[in-house]
Amino acid sequence: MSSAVDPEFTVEEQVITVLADIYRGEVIAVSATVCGDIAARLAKALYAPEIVLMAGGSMAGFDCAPTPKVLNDEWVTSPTAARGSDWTEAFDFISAGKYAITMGPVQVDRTGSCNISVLGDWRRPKVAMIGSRGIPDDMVRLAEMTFHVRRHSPRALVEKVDFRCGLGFGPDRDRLGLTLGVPRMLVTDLGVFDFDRTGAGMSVRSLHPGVTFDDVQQATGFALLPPDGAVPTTRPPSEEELYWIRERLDPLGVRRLDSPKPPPGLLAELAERERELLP
Amino acid sequence: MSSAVDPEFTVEEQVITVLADIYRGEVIAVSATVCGDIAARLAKALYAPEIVLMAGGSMAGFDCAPTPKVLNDEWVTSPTAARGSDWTEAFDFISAGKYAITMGPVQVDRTGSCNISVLGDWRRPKVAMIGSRGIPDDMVRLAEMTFHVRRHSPRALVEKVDFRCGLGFGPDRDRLGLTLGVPRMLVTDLGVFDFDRTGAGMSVRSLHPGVTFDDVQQATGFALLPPDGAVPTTRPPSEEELYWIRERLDPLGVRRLDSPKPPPGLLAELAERERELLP
Amino acid sequence: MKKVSSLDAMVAAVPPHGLVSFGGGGMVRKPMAAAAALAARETPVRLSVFLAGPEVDLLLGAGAVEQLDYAYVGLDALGLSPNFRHAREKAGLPAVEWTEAMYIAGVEAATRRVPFAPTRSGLGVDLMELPGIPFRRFPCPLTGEELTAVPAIRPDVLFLHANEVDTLGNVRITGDGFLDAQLARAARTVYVTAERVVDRLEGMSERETTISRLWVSAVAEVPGGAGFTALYPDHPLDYAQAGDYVAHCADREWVRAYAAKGAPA
Amino acid sequence: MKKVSSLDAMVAAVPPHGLVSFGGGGMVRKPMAAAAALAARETPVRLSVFLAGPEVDLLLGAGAVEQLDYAYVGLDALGLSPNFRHAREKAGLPAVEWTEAMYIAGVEAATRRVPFAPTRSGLGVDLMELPGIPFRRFPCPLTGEELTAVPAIRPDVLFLHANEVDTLGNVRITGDGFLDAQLARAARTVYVTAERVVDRLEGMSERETTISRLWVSAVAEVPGGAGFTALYPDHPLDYAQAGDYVAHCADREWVRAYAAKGAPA
Repeated sequence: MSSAVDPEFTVEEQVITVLADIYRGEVIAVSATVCGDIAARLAKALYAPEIVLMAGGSMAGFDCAPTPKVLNDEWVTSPTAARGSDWTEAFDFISAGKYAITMGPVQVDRTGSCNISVLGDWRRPKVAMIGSRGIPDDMVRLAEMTFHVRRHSPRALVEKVDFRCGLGFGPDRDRLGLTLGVPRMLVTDLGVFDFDRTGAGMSVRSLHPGVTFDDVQQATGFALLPPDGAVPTTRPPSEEELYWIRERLDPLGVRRLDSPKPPPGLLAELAERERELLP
Repeated sequence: MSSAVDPEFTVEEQVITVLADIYRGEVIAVSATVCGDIAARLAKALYAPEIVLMAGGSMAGFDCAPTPKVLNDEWVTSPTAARGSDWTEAFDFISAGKYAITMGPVQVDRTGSCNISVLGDWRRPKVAMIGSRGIPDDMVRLAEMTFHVRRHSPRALVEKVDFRCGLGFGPDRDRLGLTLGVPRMLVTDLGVFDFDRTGAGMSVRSLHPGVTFDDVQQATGFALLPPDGAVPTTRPPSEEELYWIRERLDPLGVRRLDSPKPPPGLLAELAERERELLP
Repeated sequence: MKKVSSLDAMVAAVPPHGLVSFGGGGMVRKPMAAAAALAARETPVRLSVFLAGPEVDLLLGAGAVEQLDYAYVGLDALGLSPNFRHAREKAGLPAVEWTEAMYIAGVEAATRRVPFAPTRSGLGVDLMELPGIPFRRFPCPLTGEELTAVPAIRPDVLFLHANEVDTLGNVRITGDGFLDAQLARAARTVYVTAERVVDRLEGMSERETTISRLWVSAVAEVPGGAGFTALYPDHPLDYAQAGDYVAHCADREWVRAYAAKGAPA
Repeated sequence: MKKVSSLDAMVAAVPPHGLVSFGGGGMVRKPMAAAAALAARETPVRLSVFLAGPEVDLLLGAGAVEQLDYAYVGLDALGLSPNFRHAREKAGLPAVEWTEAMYIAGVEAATRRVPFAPTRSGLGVDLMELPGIPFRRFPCPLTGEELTAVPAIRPDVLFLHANEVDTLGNVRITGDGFLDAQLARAARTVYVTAERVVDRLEGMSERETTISRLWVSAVAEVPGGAGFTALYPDHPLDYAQAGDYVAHCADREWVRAYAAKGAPA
């Protein structure tokens, strides 16, 4: 490891180290966000070598090495795969609780319900997004789900989601007797959050360096649960983590796509730069 | 082709040529009997190149060339396979009606019902055989089923099967509205037979050379439907067919296992002799 | 039995108002040439697509879709699907939102030729609360547990784009197979465009998907048939062309001209 | 996570009266060493086996089976299973006869973690008329069509024999995979004996089956672990040894001595 690692870090790097910490045991680590994807690679490299990575979500490239992140992961990562799999087996893995998933919801509410389907009324939405995808499936199958919201704002952290793709804590969950698919935690650009298991609300687990409770409350569309004493600061990335993120796992800086304000033209820049890495 | 083919033929060779005639179109040709297996190879070689063969039933060796028959087919045939498949896909093929199957029932009755499961009462059988296997599945999925009984006798051709693995024609079928899985024909060492579509009984389609109607009636455990005029003789194998069977598809004579009276020690002899053919 | 045909013949055989599906997923291995040819025909069809991407956006933009079932619609890193947004937000497109597991179960029900499949999905989420959905909660006939019944998904026509096919119709897909192999077993007619038509597929690895000729109706050599979407290992996603598509696809005249040209290789 | 263990440790961990299953089919790739070790333990278990062969005959012959579910029991070209015959004809072994498609559907229900699967099988045949069967006719909750519900098959322990495994538990089966890959997803515990334990599996072809380490509990190197059954391409069926087994297996003392020796390589 180089001793010249710059200890200053971006919020994406902070988020990656938080998310790298969640993996234990022989699970498939997947994420809907770039930071979550890099976090899984970091976990495999440093903390949880037993986890399974996929080549950018490709079921053909199943059980891969933690290679550098690019936009077209299959080209770089698939050659390290242990075997091929398919989408039928993917959902058998989910049914068996063998996934650990970091989602990137557009809305999360105070109970931990989440939404990636529509803004407004589903029947004539204000914004038709991508559909519920696998969240309802994950929700009744996996023990826990993790959320990563790139930009903490009152539009993302809402009193009540417009459409429930995943169900948080509260009377609805209790009535159904649903014990699986509970929100494990939420990571944003401001901090790390927990959901009360009765559905009473969201509390702050830690704040990223320089962020205050008031900052977060202002950026949240509902009242946060009052902190129980002083709110800790999120552990900053270690030098080793920063080295791995910057030099080994994301040398192109694909993680900047998850910046609260990505620089314009970044996707085109990354597509151009990664050509050197593709075979 | 050699011009020195001996035009004398065995009953197994007769049965093979009858069974080779049933394949049309892009179907998977499989058989529970050795003669049926060789017949599928003969059909692919001469009449129906579009059919799919498997390496002795191996789903890994799917869509093979018509290689010589041995006991351990995988060793000889698998290397010619176009791809691998599995047992889940096998039953999707069956569900889609893409198999043509020749069964080897222990009992067939006058309606075309068949049995490979038990003799006697299922709960405490006189003989526990192999179970119904896939016959009930084939019966509700495939258009037709073909039967090959190695030794025509009153114990094989019975008034009523002890246990219905497949359902023949008659009121039970009509009541269920079952239109699939009908008995296409029965081939035995004596002749080729049809089942009346109302369940009224079995008729003779043709008799193998030298066999009389009375011979067959004596060997059958129920009254045959009276013949409609003179009963034709089964078409004997052509020289080309005999050449292919003897020289190309079954040089070891594995077909003798389907003889009405197989020579003692044949299995051991074949196992010994095929060693030369295995890689 | 040789199955080599042409994309024109395939598209001409799609029944008006028929249920059409596409292989691939999101921005990966989408049969863009087939979708363009279908869009150029301007005869409306119904669509049922597992992970819909620009092929569905294109057909929506051409006004050729009268109903859409999906488990996802989007352009991955390039954002939401502009024509899906317009169709849902402004034009009242009839649509059914499936979960991924429910969609897979529906396809597998079709491959087994049973009318439905039981799943545990759907509990506690809003897509089960929408009017007119084809899903129903029911008690397990053996244990009494409440489950969700999803109907079989049996497309009239499925279009796939593959790396390689042989003249008999065997298909080789390198990289993620998505639901292509299962959809091929479920659909009534399967049309495959491919980069290459060869005499015999050779040397497949466990990380490739093959589809038996028994499931395939016809194949056509259409190099570049995945358009700007990624086709491993032939070409990565072309972000420049994809960005150009996104910038213009809200313009119906542009979409029609784009479809009429065929998918750019 | 290294998963290398021993056959002794595996067999010791099988719960008494637990539901045990075996991979392979008929006279092909049967985990004979595992079956012999389990038979030598003489603790009764329940069995559920897709295509049962000499491994089940051996356990029946040792008196170690208290219940048997099967879609087939037999020794293929070597005829009926002598100890299955005895158990069914003389000893009143509790048994359930499945069809092959119903058995596959039951295993797949378990892999999806749903309590049952719908099939079309069972219509008009006698195995649906037996007392105490776990199958039931029911109306499709969507269309009303009559279907057959089969229960999920979820073995406590599955034994497989494979050509090769790696130390992490990835499994490579060359030749017919039978239902092994599906059973591995359905079972609670999966034990794999293999000809070879290697550091890394390499260069698989489409005609091989691999099973992910995520489904595997432990692996053990047991060369010859398929006994006299066929293991492609390592060795064909040994007809001489198989014939010897058939000639003696009705003798319980002989069976016990045979099991105590372990499967002959």
